[in-house]
Amino acid sequence: MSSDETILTDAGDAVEFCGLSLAHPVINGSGTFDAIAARRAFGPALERDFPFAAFVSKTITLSPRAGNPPPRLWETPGGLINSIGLPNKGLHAYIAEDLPRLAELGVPLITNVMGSSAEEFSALVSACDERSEIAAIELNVSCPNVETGLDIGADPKQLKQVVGAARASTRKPLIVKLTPNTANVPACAAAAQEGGADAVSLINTLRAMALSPGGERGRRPWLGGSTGGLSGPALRAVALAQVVGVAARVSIPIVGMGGVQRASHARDLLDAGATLVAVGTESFRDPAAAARVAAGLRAGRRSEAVFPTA
Amino acid sequence: MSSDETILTDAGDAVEFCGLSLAHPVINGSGTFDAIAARRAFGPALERDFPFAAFVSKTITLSPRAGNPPPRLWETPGGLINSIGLPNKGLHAYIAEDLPRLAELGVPLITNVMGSSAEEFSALVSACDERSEIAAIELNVSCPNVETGLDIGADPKQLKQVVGAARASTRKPLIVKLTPNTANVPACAAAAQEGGADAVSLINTLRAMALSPGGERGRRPWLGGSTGGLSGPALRAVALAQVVGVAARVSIPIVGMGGVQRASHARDLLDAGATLVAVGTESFRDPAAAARVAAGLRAGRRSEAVFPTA
Amino acid sequence: MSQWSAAPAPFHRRLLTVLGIDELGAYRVLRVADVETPEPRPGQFAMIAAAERWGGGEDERPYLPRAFSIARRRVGESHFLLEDVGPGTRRLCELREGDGMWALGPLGKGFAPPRPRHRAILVGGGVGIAPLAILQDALEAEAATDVTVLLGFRDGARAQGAALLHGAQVATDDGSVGHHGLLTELLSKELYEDSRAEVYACGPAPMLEAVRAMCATRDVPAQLALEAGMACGFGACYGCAVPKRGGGYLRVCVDGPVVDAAELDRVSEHAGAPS
Amino acid sequence: MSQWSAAPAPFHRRLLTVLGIDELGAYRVLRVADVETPEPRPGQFAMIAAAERWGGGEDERPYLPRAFSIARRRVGESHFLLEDVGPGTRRLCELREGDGMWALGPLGKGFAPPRPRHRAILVGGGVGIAPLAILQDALEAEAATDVTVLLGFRDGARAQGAALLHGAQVATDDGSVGHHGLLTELLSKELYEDSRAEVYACGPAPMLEAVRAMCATRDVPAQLALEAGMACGFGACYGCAVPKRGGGYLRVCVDGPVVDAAELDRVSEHAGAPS
Ligand SMILES: Cc1cc2nc3c(=O)[nH]c(=O)nc-3n(C[C@H](O)[C@H](O)[C@H](O)COP(=O)(O)OP(=O)(O)OC[C@H]3O[C@@H](n4cnc5c(N)ncnc54)[C@H](O)[C@@H]3O)c2cc1C
Ligand SMILES: Cc1cc2nc3c(=O)[nH]c(=O)nc-3n(C[C@H](O)[C@H](O)[C@H](O)COP(=O)(O)OP(=O)(O)OC[C@H]3O[C@@H](n4cnc5c(N)ncnc54)[C@H](O)[C@@H]3O)c2cc1C
Ligand SMILES: Cc1cc2nc3c(=O)[nH]c(=O)nc-3n(C[C@H](O)[C@H](O)[C@H](O)COP(=O)(O)O)c2cc1C
Ligand SMILES: Cc1cc2nc3c(=O)[nH]c(=O)nc-3n(C[C@H](O)[C@H](O)[C@H](O)COP(=O)(O)O)c2cc1C
Ligand code: FES
Ligand code: FES
Repeated sequence: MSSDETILTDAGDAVEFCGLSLAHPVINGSGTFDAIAARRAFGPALERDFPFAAFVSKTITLSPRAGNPPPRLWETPGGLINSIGLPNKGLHAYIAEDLPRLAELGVPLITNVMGSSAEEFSALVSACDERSEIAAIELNVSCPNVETGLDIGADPKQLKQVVGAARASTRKPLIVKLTPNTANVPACAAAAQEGGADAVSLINTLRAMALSPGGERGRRPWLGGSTGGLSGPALRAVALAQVVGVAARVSIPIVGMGGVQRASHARDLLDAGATLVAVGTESFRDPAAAARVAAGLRAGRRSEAVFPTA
Repeated sequence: MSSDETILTDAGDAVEFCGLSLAHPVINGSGTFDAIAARRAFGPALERDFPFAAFVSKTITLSPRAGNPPPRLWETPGGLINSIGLPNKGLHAYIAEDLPRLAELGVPLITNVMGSSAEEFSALVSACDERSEIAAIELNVSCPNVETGLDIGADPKQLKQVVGAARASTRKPLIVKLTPNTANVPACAAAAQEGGADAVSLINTLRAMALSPGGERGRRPWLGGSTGGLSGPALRAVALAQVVGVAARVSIPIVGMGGVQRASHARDLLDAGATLVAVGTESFRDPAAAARVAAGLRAGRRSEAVFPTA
Repeated sequence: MSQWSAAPAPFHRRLLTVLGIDELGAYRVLRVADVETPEPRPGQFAMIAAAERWGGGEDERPYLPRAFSIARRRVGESHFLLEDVGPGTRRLCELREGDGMWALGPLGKGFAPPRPRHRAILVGGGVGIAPLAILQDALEAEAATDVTVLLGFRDGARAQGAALLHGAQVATDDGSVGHHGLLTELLSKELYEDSRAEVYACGPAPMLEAVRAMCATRDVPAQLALEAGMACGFGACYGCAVPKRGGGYLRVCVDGPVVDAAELDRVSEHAGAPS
Repeated sequence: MSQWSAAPAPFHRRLLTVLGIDELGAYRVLRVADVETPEPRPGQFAMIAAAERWGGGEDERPYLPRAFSIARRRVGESHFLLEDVGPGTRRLCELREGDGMWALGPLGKGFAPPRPRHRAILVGGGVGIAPLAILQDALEAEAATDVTVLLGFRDGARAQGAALLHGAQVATDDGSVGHHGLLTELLSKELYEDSRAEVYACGPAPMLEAVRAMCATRDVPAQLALEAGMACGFGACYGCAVPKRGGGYLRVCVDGPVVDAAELDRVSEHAGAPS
């Protein structure tokens, strides 16, 4: 399994991923860490102790989006439903205002983009291709198709076409963030690979919903966006199953995520075939969570070298 | 919403479902309660205090199945992964040995069956059709298609055909237990309705996995069946979203389930459009859980009548 | 550094030790040992969770940390005012001396100081009085400003919370203590022909909106400490959105919790304290 | 009703009150007030959970109740022997006098009495000694049978658990107490040329398998108290499967936990107590 390469890599924690060399295998899930806001809250310690080996932006769209009306959050048993609605300042402001500041983080930048069509995806990707600050591009294909209402990424044919269009627009490493809300995730991963993806990342959030407590006795959806996406420990076992399925199907590297709280959870995803792991919701509980995970993996790896079966 | 009928029904708790009149809207999820084993453990109190308004059998197949090798269980945050493997004594022994004893429960019996083809499904359904003890039949369509490996129920076309075959073999109420592991659950519900289903039930478990702790540092799947199904509170919000989606799409009644622990969770599913709710994993924590849920709904309904907005 | 400027928060949650928890009518005052924290600015908050057994309550919750105003600082101590409204606050109310508690912070924008020779009117509703306590401490450290405190509560048990501040005029919905009626009735008296007034308010959304509207019509500058459901508290999740003037949303955790009333068209339903 | 026949369990989990929890070397003995419970048959178990904060431990667990042998009955009391091996047992070890505890049971098949004039050899490993304590009580109530007790532990701290029974010969893996070596070495001595022996065993899977094999070769009847991961404890989930002789599986919770050694080809890896 690719985890063995990870384990046996000479440079201790360093990992090779799509031609990028990362200090360790832990990055952030898109949309779960705002480095610019964090810089204001935590000051220079942010760069000094930056927990992620690469930084993934939240999803960027062509035009600015305000996001969904509140409430945007609902807590579930061991999980969180969010209906944030991908607020972002749009491609051009992102490039003009955010990129220069993100470049100061000193880790490779992965820009996550979402379009509603192959054309939009290639426009976004071409714009990113021109920016030297951007090391790799991640495609968020969980965008609903205007006709079917289903995620573009839920249908292998459609997905392959979108990825193909993006591929044609850049030579930078292309990561496809798969949707978990479909019958055959490995087939979608294969379609992404055929379309020219250099890697896949999974899992995104599971479609979920909550009704408003009290008031009209829960008849109204609680979330301003009506439905939302479930993340956190509650879906960790679903993520692991999907990563195992995808690893068996594709040869490109995998970024595994979903409910990672501790090194042992990351270890599971790596052992299941992921090359990198991403920490998302757990960063909300502790902004330094990913640093704990990376340190734990390091320790684990050492002890592993010493006691093969420990 | 159908919940309103439920609320305004004259006979207090009684609910009409596919021509069956049930004492209240709470039944069991298939495979989560073995009334015959429970009779041995709890004695006559089982019938006296039977918590379910109808009893759903575990999935019955044509030939006997031993089930998966252990371990069969893994606990997750607020959830349970099972890889039981549908052990059952097969259709004929079920009819000969179990049915007569289940008939003594004094509630309508719903027999859940699974085949690997339309032919198998119609054979199972015809056999059930002949038995007066059986009030309704539930089709478990989460059986993997031999070619694609996907659940038969994940593909609307295939599903409609299977349901059609079953429909042709019985006049008894036919419930289709949808799989949640697909992109477009409402489309599958619609296909079931077109195929002739009298009702749909959802959600079944989410595909999930766990790696063995310790030992080889988690490289081996923990479950004897390798992958399993996630149930319990962890997926309640996913179930609610799917029930809302299906209610918007079909006109036949819905049996909602997934993580129901208390009356408020059942209330949410009813308000989302379900006519009945099923309690599954929570019965493991307390065999009388469903009775608590039904009592809570009753109380809730009363107070609702008194304070419309309370 | 002045008490009005905030130093950055440590970039990790810190394990603090509970010194004690005291009853204050319907509320609890939680005291934790907190030496190395940067001095918070009045109005800042922390994200808090019990170190043990955070979870396993109603509906298998809580899971995420919860946001609480830093109600008071004493040498080496931080104080929080708690109202039990659900599984998270319930668990925190169970904390006892010696228990561990996770805290991230101080976070967010605090109150801005009043202009010279102005009069600060502190308007607090329910558990929303918490940030006004540390604000009162700060204002009194600068004898310069004179301070008026108006607090409103639902009932007598909650009105005992008024003891967190001093010299407060109190209003209760049920008339059990002080003025029988709305806090804004007290406020309008205070604002009557006072051109030096500046309002500092925190409380339930309807109260904040009434205060905002009253101050707007009378051109009285007002700072409002907002609340919102939060997952992170440091700008990462975009979950704490509140509609801002002229469209779009602000993030309560980083653009607030204290905002200038002028930044809002109105205080929306979900932007206030539990009531 | 005789102590060897089991009455049905109440058809709901019952809220019991903790009377106390005592240290016993590496183990804890949990005592709960349990008046209305039907008298358990030796070898039966209960499904147990803390009434408060069941959850929020390691990996946000526990969620499901846990299975524990009823280790002893005293008038109006049930006793359980606990070993902390994970989040569920850890939470139960935290229970204190007055705390609430959910219990469902007594559940499962217990031990069958020895035949007249036979000699009962009780063989327990680690926390698996629990059901042998109540069995010893029952056997001694019938002076008829004579009883030999052989207990094995990993180390000295665990060996203190031997005090739960009396007159026990002890073996430890590290030699810190009693015989330095395997429990089965003690057992083979006892079985030597004794045609009246009947074995009652509970412990880790490898120990149970060694006992089963030894008894099989010497035609000594043996009853084994098995364990397995359980979700329900009353036959509902089919999760507690253990391979049985001639193919297929038995459910430990309803076909066991006590089985006649002859029902198994071998004791499989997951069918024993934590070790
Ligand atoms: C900046 C700031 C400062 C604050 N300062 C204080 C303070 O000083 N003292 C104080 O007592 N409180 C304070 N609060 C409020 C406090 O954070 C909340 O009361 C607390 O988070 C409630 O958590 P809970 O689990 O107890 O209740 P919850 O169950 O979370 O319920 C609280 C409210 O959240 C909603 N809700 C219900 N269920 C859910 C769910 N599953 N997911 C999401 N929302 C749900 C409902 O509207 C409910 O009324 C502050 C909040 C903010 C944002
Ligand atoms: C009939 C019966 C009687 C018993 N009697 C006693 C008794 O008297 N005293 C006593 O101390 N114990 C007894 N046990 C064992 C006891 O039930 C277990 O030790 C307990 O369930 C462990 O729970 P935990 O949460 O502490 O540990 P867990 O974390 O559940 O770990 C226990 C074992 O389960 C596995 N495991 C680890 N993680 C998971 C997971 N997420 N999901 C599923 N499995 C996992 C591993 O093999 C681990 O070693 C008995 C068991 C049975 C079946
Ligand atoms: C609040 C929130 C916002 C998110 N925003 C995005 C996003 O903008 N783009 C995206 O591809 N994924 C987004 N995600 C999904 C995460 O990147 C990740 O796939 C998912 O949360 C599972 O990981 P976790 O359980 O560790 O959080 C978001 C998740 C959360 C909780
Ligand atoms: C141990 C176990 C066994 C199950 N067996 C079946 C089964 O045989 N047939 C079936 O249709 N569903 C089966 N299910 C699914 C449940 O009926 C139900 O759809 C699911 O568990 C969600 O409900 P819950 O969260 O309340 O458990 C099983 C679930 C569990 C936990
Ligand atoms: S709470 Fe997460 S962005 Fe404000
Ligand atoms: S534990 Fe559920 S069947 Fe045995």
